[in-house]
Amino acid sequence: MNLRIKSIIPQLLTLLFVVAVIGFFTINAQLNMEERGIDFGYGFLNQESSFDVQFSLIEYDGSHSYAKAYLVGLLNTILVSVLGIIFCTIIGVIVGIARLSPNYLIRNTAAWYVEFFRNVPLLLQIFFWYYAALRALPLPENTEPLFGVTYLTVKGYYIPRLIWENFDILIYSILAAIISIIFIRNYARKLQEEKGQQLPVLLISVGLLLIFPGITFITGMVQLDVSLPVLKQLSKTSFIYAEGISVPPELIALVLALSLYTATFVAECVRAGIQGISKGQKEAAASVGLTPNQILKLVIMPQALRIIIPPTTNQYLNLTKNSSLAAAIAYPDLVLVFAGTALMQTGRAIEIVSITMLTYLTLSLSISILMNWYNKKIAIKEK
Amino acid sequence: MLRTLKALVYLLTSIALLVSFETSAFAKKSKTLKKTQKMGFVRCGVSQGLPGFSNADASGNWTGVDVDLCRAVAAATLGDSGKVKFFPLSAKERFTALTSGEIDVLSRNTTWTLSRDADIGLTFVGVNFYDGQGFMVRKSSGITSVNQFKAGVSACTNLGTTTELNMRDFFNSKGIKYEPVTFEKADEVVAAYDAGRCDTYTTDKSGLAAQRIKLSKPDDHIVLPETISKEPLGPVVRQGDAVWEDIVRWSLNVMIEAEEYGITSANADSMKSSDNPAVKRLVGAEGELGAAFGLDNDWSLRIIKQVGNYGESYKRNIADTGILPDRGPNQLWTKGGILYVPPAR
Amino acid sequence: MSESIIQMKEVNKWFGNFQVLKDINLEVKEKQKIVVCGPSGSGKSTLIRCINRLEEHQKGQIIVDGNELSEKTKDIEKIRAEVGMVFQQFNLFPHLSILDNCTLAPIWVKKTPKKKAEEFAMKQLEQVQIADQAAKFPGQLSGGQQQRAALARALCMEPKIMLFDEPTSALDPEMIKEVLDAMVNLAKAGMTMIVVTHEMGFAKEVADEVVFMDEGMIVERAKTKDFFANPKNERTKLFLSQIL
Amino acid sequence: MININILKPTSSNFQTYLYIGSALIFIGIFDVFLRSFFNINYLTFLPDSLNLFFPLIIGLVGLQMIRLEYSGNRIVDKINQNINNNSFNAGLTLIIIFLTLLVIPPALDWMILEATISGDTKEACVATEGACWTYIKVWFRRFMYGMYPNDFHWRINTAFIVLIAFAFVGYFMRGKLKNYITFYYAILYPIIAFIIINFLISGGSFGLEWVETNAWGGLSLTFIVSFFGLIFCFPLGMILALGRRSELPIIKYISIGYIEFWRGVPLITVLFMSSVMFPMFLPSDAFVDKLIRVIAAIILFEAAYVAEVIRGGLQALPRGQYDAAKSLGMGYWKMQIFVILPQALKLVIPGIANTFLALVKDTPLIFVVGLSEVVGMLQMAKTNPKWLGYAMEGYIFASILFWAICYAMSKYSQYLELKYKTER
Repeated sequence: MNLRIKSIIPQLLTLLFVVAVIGFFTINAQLNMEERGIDFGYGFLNQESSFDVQFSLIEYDGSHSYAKAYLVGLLNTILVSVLGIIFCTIIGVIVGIARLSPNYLIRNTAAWYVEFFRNVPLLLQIFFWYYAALRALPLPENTEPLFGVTYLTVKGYYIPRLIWENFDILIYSILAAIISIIFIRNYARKLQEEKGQQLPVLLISVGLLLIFPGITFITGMVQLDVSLPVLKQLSKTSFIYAEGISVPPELIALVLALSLYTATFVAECVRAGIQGISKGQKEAAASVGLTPNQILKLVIMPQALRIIIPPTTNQYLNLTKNSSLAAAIAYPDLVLVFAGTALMQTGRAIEIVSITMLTYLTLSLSISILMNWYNKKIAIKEK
Repeated sequence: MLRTLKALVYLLTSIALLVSFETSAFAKKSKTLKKTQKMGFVRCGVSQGLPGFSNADASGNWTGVDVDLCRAVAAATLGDSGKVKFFPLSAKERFTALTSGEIDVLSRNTTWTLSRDADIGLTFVGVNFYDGQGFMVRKSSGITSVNQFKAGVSACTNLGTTTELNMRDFFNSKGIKYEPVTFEKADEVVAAYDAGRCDTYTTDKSGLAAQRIKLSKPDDHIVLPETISKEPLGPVVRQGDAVWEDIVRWSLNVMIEAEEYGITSANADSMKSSDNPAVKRLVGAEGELGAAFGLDNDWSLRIIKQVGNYGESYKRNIADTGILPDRGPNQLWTKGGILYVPPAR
Repeated sequence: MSESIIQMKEVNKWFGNFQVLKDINLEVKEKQKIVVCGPSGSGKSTLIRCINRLEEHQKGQIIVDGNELSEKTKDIEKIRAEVGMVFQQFNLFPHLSILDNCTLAPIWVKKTPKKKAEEFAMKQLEQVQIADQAAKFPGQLSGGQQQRAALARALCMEPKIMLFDEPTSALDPEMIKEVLDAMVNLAKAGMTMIVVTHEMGFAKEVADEVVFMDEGMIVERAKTKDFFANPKNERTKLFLSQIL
Repeated sequence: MININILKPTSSNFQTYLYIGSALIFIGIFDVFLRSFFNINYLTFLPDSLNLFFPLIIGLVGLQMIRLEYSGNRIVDKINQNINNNSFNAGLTLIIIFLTLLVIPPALDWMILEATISGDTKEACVATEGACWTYIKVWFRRFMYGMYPNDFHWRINTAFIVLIAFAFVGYFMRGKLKNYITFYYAILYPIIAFIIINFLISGGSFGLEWVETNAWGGLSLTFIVSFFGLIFCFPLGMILALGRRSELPIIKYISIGYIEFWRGVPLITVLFMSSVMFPMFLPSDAFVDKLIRVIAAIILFEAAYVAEVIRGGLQALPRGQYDAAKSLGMGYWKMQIFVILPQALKLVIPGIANTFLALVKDTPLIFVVGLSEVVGMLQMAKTNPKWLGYAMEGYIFASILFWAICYAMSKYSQYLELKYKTER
């Protein structure tokens, strides 16, 4: 009895405290809103937004609703996060391996990179790339082509646009290739189990992925045109490149800064993962006659990935959250489009900020739940 | 344990007290006024730096017509035009700051629109500057009219303003595809335009004029003649405090009416002996105009003496600084403009 | 029978400036069981690690089953597949079950069908008496069980030679016996074995010859009985007096 | 194949190879040196692509020629071991050396040789191609003190000196006083700090003029925000960590909810909420300064991260420690304070240091809600029409500044980690 009271009272008090704090805030908010004639509700989401967004992945203009504007922002956030994740992984893996290189110069260059980029605030790096580095680029009319057909200018990076004909057939052919790969994998496994023969599954898969769409090209079912950026004069002194795709400098700066910054953390994860595997594993694998490639594929990677993946996912999450700094350099992400312009036009601060926060919260919680599940699944079993 | 319990009870009762105090506090006198007088300063939201409207110099002294309105309210309510605390706000923050109670007056070249007035807990109290949206381009571009814009043009502007909406209407009506590049701070917009990120910079014409003289070589840029919208700019207050709303409204009206009757900061005192009862009312020599707001009778006199009339304010901040020497529509109705305010009586 | 399966001639090796192996000459015939002993740091481990080229020697010749080991040796994996090794720290792959540990190399190196490999692996596991643990993961087993699993893993490649690098020194006393028993069984089955160990009881029971090393040199090599009965070298005597 | 064999040295002919190899490497490096420092290229007679790659090829051949294990020459051995172990590494080595050579001259030129630091206006910089450090010089006080009035900068300086002095007091606590060291740092010091900052920097009494928090800024604001952030997020994080480990379900789930919420949202939205929306949640006549609200938001936010770090430490402690403490008859709080927390905290020092580092690196974010610490002041200075076009200098200056602070912090945490590792 005594014990139960001892455990109930502190819980009750904490609960009361939390309820009181939340209650205090909600009551105040209600009173304030009532007094100031503000109503609360999410009906505004269906209203016409009547503002344009610089850059959108889906069809959008001001005649669409605020809900659609939200979607535009969310997709832009996802776009920048995905690009950032891809690049930070590439850089991070290279730098992480370089930090373990036997070459003194490479090791130290990598270490220097990590120490520098990790210790400078991300916001400063974003500003640097956007306001200092990309702003120093030439105007479109003065730009020398990069790789022959692309143009890096102060107004953006202009790249050729691909124009597909019968794009759906291409998709079907890729789908067909994937299905046949699944069949071949199964067949290869059976073949191995029964006869011991091993098919070069990876090679066959890549081959199929090239051949199937390739056939559609050769037979002329699918055609691809490239429309190159062409200099277009808007007025006496102002030019742009039309016809191609324009990647806005805001996106470039953001992706650059996010991936260079996050890569330092990924590199440390990779380094820890590789260092976490004892030399004995490699020797044992070698002693039974596995080739270096097989050792890497069958023994080192499966173990290293278990160490690397969880903290790296955390870094990916951080990158996604950090992409909200886009608002500082006019990249139309969720925070800028929705918690910025839309909030401004509707004035519904509480509703919009709560939706924004909830979006990020859902994103990161669902990924971390997925990660926990994955970690449990791959955890090396011990006593 | 007992002690924590006591503390909690104390906390809860204090919260309950606060809440009950809140509900019973519908006093006759303006709550905002009371709070302002208690704090000893007017909390006024202004821009982060727009010459002629609200701009701080290096030592933190604010000037501009928007700032003068804040000062007028302070002079009326606290007796001293210096008792203002300025909150520099971005366009994005301004309404939230006002509705949340961070500031009590928003005097930040804000356009009066129906949806803003009706929908989001704001009340516009008047117009202190009639404006319209325009475009600025580099002179070297050879563009002299908005009709010369071509598809693909990129336009820099402020985030979350009516400008953004007007721009869309304008380009849509012309059937031109354009690239909007929006920044939160006006300075960033100008810097982006200056660096060649955008072909044109669009905002209220007064703002263009003000920003143009801030540029390194103002003569390299021109403001195109066309005006694409109506932009009545004026001070805003929160909904729900009618008396405070009146105080701000009439602080503005008094400044305009003072100009109409020729009362200036220099001659305000001597005007007490004027023959015109309207003038006498304005300088507090006749009638009881302040009583309605819970102010003394000298409130309007203080505004005129400490801040000056609208004409003085305009001349000091906008004309003399070379932003817009011509008053255009912002001239009294008696002189061909559209400034017309209800009589103070 | 006369042909030696392992030949080491004038083998030298340095770690930086430190010479670990000095002019090692050693021949091992098929089915011979040799125990290598000596104080720690004497180069015993390096010696046997040179045999499957986990360490590279810098001077001299090592010939394993007719193949010379050198930089030019291609397919070192083929030689390694013939030479099984058991390590002091077991070195089982923690992410694979015991059975998968055993079948990994047969499947990938010898291209054995999975089913066959598994059958064979189960046999080997039965030999070392841990068939019931096949589905478990290394982390779930005791040290002795792990070491026996490691032995089974090596045997699954059907090696011609087995190398043991102090297989019992990381084990608790009660587990040493179960590992040694498994090794004795293996010896009785006729495997060529080189064992680095301090277990002199094991040496007496199975070894044909004992090699004593000190400071990177082979100090003494003798038939087991002679070695223990009347060691010739002073250092051997000292070592034996300390260890027995 | 034959080619490579020719290039391969043996111990007999090594001397000759060494001379030729070194000469080739030297020629390669010298060529790049000439190209980048003096813009001279002697090889224009070669085809373009060969001309470009000539130093690399010749250097690779040279390195190949000196690659011999245990050559006996100590320097060559070092080179071979460290930067020349195979052709791939040799190539990378050369590329890094060449890139360094190519980058140094322009960087040096821009940053030092052609740079200007004289004068007080932009005009001083117009003539040169190099960096305009005049810009930093003119704006230096703003970067350090924000819009704080120039005449009162001594107040900020004094306040920080006094604060640092008080921070060292604990260092000299000896004997009986030593028992109160935690109390001093956890409770007394924050109070002292608040009083000092309130009276000295904020002013308003003792004849000191009141300076609004609006005017605070620059590096001093960075310090103030991080300082209070660090001091308060630690105890809060500790309580949350204990809460999350608690056996009482309500406390546990409230803690989990709190931690997961704050860890799931970006700081920028939290700051926005605290700076413009929060007054909506207060009684209409209450007023809390924006700076305080922002600092509070940062504390609440970072505390969740600190809590997770501390929880890691608590989890790492063996069960035996809890059992031992319980067997001595200690209650929950006594056990935590005297047995568990001291050990757990030692374990997580590097993690906490990393969180603190993150906090310092997050302070520039207050810029988005209108408070201008260094980065904010930079933005302001950069968009000042009189100084347009010198963004690069400003960002480099701020990067070095932040790098120095954060690097020092991370090195110190590594030192602490090492120290406590040996003590265990």
